[in-house]
Amino acid sequence: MRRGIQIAATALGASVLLVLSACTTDPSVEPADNGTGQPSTEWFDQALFDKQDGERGVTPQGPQDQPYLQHINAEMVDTSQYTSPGAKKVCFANASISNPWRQTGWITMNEQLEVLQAEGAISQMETRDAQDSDDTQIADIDYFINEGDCDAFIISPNSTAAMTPAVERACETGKPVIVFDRGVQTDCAVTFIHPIGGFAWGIDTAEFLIDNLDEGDKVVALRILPGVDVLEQRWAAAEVLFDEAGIEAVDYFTGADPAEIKKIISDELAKGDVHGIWMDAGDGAVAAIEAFEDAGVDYPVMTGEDELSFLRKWKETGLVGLAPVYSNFQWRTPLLAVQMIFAGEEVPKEWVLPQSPITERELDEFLTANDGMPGGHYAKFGGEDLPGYPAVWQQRIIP
Amino acid sequence: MTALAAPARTRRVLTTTAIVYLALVAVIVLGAILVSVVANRNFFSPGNIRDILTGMSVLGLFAIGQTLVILGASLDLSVPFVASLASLLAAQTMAGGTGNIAAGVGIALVVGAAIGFVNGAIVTGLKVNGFIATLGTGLIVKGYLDTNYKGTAGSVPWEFQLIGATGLGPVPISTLIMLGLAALVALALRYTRTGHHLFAVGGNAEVARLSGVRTAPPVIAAHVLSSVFAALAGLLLASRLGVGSPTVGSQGGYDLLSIAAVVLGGTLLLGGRGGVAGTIGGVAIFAVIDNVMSVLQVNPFLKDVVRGVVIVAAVAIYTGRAIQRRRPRFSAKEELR
Amino acid sequence: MTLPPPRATTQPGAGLPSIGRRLANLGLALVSPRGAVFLLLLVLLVAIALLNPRFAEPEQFIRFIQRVAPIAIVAIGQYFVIVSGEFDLSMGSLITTQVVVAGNLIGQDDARILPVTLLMIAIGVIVGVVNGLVTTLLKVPSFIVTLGMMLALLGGVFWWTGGAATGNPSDTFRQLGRGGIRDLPVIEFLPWAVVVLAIALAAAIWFSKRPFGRAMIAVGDNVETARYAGIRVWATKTAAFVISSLSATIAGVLLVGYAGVHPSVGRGYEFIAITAVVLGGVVLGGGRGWVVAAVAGAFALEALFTLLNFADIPSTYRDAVQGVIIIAAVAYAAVTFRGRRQRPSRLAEPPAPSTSPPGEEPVVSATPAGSAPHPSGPDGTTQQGGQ
Amino acid sequence: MSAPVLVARGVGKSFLGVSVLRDIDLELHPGKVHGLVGENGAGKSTFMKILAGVYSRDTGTVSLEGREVDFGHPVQAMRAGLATVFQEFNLLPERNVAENVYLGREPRKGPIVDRRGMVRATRELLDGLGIDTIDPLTRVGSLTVAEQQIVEIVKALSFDARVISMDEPTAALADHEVELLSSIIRKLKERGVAILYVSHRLAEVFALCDDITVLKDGALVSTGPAAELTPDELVRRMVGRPLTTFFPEKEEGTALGDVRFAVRDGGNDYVSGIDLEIRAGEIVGIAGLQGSGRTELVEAAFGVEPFTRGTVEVDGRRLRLGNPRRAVREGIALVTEDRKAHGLALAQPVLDNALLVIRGVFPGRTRAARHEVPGILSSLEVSARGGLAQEVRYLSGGNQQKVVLAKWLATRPRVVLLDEPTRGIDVGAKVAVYRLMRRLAKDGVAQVMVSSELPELIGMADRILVLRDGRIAGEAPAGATEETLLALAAGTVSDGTVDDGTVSDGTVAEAIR
Repeated sequence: MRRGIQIAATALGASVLLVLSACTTDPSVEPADNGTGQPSTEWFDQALFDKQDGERGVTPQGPQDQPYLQHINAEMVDTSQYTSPGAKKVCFANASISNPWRQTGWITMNEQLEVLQAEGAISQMETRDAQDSDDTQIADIDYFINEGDCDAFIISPNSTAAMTPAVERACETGKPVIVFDRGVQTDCAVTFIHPIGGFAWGIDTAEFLIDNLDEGDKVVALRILPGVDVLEQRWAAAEVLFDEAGIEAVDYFTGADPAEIKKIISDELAKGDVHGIWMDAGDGAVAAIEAFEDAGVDYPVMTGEDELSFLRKWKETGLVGLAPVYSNFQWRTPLLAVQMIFAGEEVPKEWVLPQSPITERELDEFLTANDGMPGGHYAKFGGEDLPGYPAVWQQRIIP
Repeated sequence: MTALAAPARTRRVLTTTAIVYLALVAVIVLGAILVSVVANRNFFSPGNIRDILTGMSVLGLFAIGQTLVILGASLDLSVPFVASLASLLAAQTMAGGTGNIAAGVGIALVVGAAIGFVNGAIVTGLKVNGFIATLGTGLIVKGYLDTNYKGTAGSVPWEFQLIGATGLGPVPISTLIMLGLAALVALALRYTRTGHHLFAVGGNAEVARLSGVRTAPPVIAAHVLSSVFAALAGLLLASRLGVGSPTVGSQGGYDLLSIAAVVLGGTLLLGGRGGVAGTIGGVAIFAVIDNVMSVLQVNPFLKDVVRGVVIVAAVAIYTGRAIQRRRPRFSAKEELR
Repeated sequence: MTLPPPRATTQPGAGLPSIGRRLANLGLALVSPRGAVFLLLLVLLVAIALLNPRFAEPEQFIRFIQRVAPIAIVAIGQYFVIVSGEFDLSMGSLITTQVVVAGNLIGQDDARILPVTLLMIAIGVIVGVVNGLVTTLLKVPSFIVTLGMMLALLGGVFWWTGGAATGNPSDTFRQLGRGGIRDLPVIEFLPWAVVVLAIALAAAIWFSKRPFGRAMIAVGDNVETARYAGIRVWATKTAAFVISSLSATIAGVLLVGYAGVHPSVGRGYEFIAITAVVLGGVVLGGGRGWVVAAVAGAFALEALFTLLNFADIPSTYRDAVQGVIIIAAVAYAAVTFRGRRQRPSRLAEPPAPSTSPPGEEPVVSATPAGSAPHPSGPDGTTQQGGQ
Repeated sequence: MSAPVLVARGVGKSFLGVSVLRDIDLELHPGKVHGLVGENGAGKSTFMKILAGVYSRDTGTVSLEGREVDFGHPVQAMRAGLATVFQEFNLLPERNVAENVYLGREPRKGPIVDRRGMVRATRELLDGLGIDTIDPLTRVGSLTVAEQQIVEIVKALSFDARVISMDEPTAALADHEVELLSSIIRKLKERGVAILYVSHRLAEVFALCDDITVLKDGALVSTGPAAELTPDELVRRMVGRPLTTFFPEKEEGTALGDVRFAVRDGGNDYVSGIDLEIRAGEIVGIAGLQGSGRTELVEAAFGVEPFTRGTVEVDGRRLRLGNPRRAVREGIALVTEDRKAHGLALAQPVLDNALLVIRGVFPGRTRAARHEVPGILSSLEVSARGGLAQEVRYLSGGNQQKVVLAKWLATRPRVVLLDEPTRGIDVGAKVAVYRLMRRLAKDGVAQVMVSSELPELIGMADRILVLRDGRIAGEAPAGATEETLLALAAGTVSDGTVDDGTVSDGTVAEAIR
């Protein structure tokens, strides 16, 4: 207990001393210029919906066989101010590698890094992993700003609104900032890399189900968890379309747990017929299909993801399906963008990568291409030309 | 005239808290060496110190409250959800307006206190084990959050964000606030009746009762404070995030981590012994280890392995020692030693 | 003091309850915390059947049992740990570990089923032994030990596999969780999982009646007494942890069959298991509880979730309902039992009545034992207060 | 005589229709010690608890300083100036002396607890009792039992109590500590405090008390000046039968056999130089002051805190008894001093407790033991309302002790170590324990009996070893006097075997002081 007083005294003394010393308010924290972070409890956004709907039909520009360098409706920005020779140090603030999609991308990114290191474009990449925590990622970004000795920042935000101030602080350093996957509410980054988006996913999948089902049919929507924008937008679009088409859709949160998924489907089948399954992410798709098998009823029309376990089950069962894609190859693009930026090449301000679902017609092609990959691998990972292919992905070697 | 043999009780024994801080020093020294040798960085650079202290502030706030409930022989598993709720309520109330800061903070703290009161009432009134009671209320709050919030909401004004982003030299304001509150709580435990009674109830509720202590109020107070501290942590998180978030509390795994930090700080999980000073030491140990692992870019999965091993190993070292210390009680035994 | 003992039963040596008493006990049992869970389960099942009559069909119902089997088995394991006075928070992580191990090491090669199964059992035993020995020999609270194990196991298995398993193991291996005996009368289909659950429950009942099982409960009630009685406390508690880890292993095998491989399989099972056990009236802190009730708790919990699904209640409410139920169940038990069991030496028990004076015949007397404070002879045990 | 400070008239109490206290009248006067004696279960504790506010009385009145009072809680009574020192300590081991003394009413300056004042006041109270060895800042857990007792008394004094009642304050104290307590009580008398003193130690009662009230079966037998009573008369009023019936004679056919259990030069951290031989059929008594190593000796023999030096032999075989399990396997049983802490699993039924050792150590014998246990229990006259299924926590102390005995009998032990086997149990149960010991002796069991009650040792043991400071200070034969044993225990005569059982009076007086 005596220590309590000591601590108190020390804390008091220390604070007085510190007050006397210079106050070091972080200069980059500034009054927000507009009302950042408007309440976003409603995910449907007609403008964004229309934009992404349009982007689906656009033929992307860029090298034909390198989807990770293609872009859609890009407004190019000049990066000559960053032109600088030599190998650069990149600091990567990653949200997490806590799901198979991120793990696959993370492996790809590291292979891309090796290539660029070999080319002399990048000296090293220092990574801090926030383990799904906003607070940790903010601290990570601040650490990079203060201690990282970084030439460029790559940030894969854990959440949109929360990461905005920290990304702005990184921009303040004058070094190029690249944001990818989830976005932030600022355009200070040199480029924001992402596939078309959640609404496009929702439109692709919902339209597929609507086409293959009749009015009044029932669709069970399996969702991982609430509150993640890229996932919420997928459902927001699909829900609207189902509504319009008169499809009865019920949604559940599953935590991606296949046991949970199986129970939900079993209960739904016990209640009545289920004609379609819609998923906001492919993991657990196999369990959903197996629930139909176990109940001894016909396979549903189904949308999953380009996750291999789903593709294989799809092939095996021959059900009517679609594998929407949230392009995993986007994990290559940020490092390539770094190279381009320091070379002074112009890059898209908003780098919209192509995002096209795998249809039944393409199924065999992707299955063959990804033969030997684990179930949690993503077919459109786009790393076939990287040095570690295929062993690194097959063995899932995580740095 | 006293025939009592005066046992040699005057020998100095290291207090538990001293051990915790010795361990902290050891971790810092080891970490500093690792950081400079392996990563070629300066562990004591302002940016790194700031990173460590920032890591301490949030967990520290949670752990201060957790210390109180554990001293009272209870637990609080609801803190992450209370923090999330507080961040949302504050951010929505403030809605970016400077004038609403007080209201936002007030609402968050009042709601936090109310949840804490419910926890305390369930534990003391319905005699439900603290583990179960707070697991239950935590789930209820989580259900509310999941049902009513579909993502981050609200926004806090710039002035409020300064709390999370400003520092005096390398020391973040938030850390100073946390340490200040820790000192306040330490003083409260020592200099208020409720503090004394909390130790008594946690140590032996029946003895406390027979001594005229009403056993419920200290436990309720501890739960209220625990939830208030969780709400404070939520406010700090809102300040750092700029928005409220329904998942920000659970993201950090603060429920189990804060309990681990408290036990690491030498507080008895069964209650009645310990204090805030040790807890801060425990929190600091975690923060330093996390920082070192991040600087060394340890695989995030491996980080969890290290955390798990450290928690168990540290507590094992500490408990092994505590058992040794308690044995000699009778003069006859000691004289023979 | 001469208490004129009104002798209800005067048969010498009558140590067994009479038939009438047994009947009375049965009546009381349904409202006791131990019996309440069965009542709750019944109510929930009836409610589900009302919402969805198909549920009551034997075939559907057996499917329901199949689905609950993993949770029920985990609850059995958690029961033994809790009744011996400890916690096991590492069960969920261990399930995930086993699921991933099965997926990665068995793959599609049936020849590897046996060795990998043995490996999984070995992993289970090792985890249980480590939990048990660190808890008993190093005196670290099991809450902390198993929390550390939870982090280390999950981190370790992800580190090893890169976060995702190769894929589902072979269908042969998955039969246990997914398949069953077909073409039976009435139920048509008897899932293996149901058989496994039945065996596990029978084994658990058998074990808890065995000397070792009774010793385990005694250890949970009072460690010191058990030690002075020559019981190896470390071995007994370690055995409880091993049982728990093995039950997690079995649950993992069933789940990998039922659901397949995914890193999220098993997540949160430790808290679900604790909830189930507590719903079954088992007291945290040890020494009290019935394994069948713990299993009934698992069924009640799962029935509750099923009811929510059938009632079209948004799945986000599920947590909240679980929260309310768990508090209510324990509050009910606590109000009924009243005695707080965590620290036997500090029990505020009412002073017990004196026995009849010397010269009286031995009786199973009807003195109001313990039901009210009674004057007692000095119970001169000096208590130095606490531990 | 001054006006009484406390007057009880016609106090009665019944539980569930069973009258346990009837029509008790009693007066306490300032500066006087009032002894309250009676057999266990006579109603002493109930009466004290009524005064203290633990129980409410059904009939009668209690007035304190002329005003009628009715306390609903011990603290109310304390605030009114009536403090009670209960048998079981109400102290927190993790808190310091001052914090314990002022628990529940910490002095404050404004909202702040005045720690300095609290410590000062505690020190003053201790000084007032002439205690300078206890620091108010010491953690209570590190104090000896006697020191904790003093802290309890200081706590009572801190209420500025005019009446202090003490429930067997010396039960756990060694004799020199009892003397210290007596001096404290005399100091309290000088201050004009009225003391109600409950004790089983009649010598103490005569030495300290000015008045004595005798209760029997919940009724008042007599109340009056101590000087009007002789010890014999007092005992007669208490028990209503001669003292000799307490200790049953040896059963016919009891004979000493070979050495069954032997320790040679045994020692560990707590005891040293222990040489001990027990023959089959023999009862060896162990006497000694509290803290002299009595409990430590039997715990060492049982492997709880095993001997680290010397050798142990059972039936002539040299063994290493490293833990209780080993000891149990060798046929050794230990009936512990604190049955709730070490002897029983309170939430388990009678049957499970009785089978505990069998199940834990000899699981193969469970089935057989299961059949024997009801017989053992009934031969011990265990009374439990719920029969074998009754949880033992609801049994009386005597019945609980019998369950402990049954637990060991079921193992058919060859060596039985009994540590304070009759502590806190009623007369009937005591006699049952004695009879059992005689029967075991006849069956050739070697027994060790540790007791603080010298008459019990003298009445039961074949010979008595006296421990002092962890060593055997001497041995006395069956017929030794209490004085002899005391002298050995207190170290006022040189170590060795006392043959004639007599020591000069001067030495004894010295010993007692």
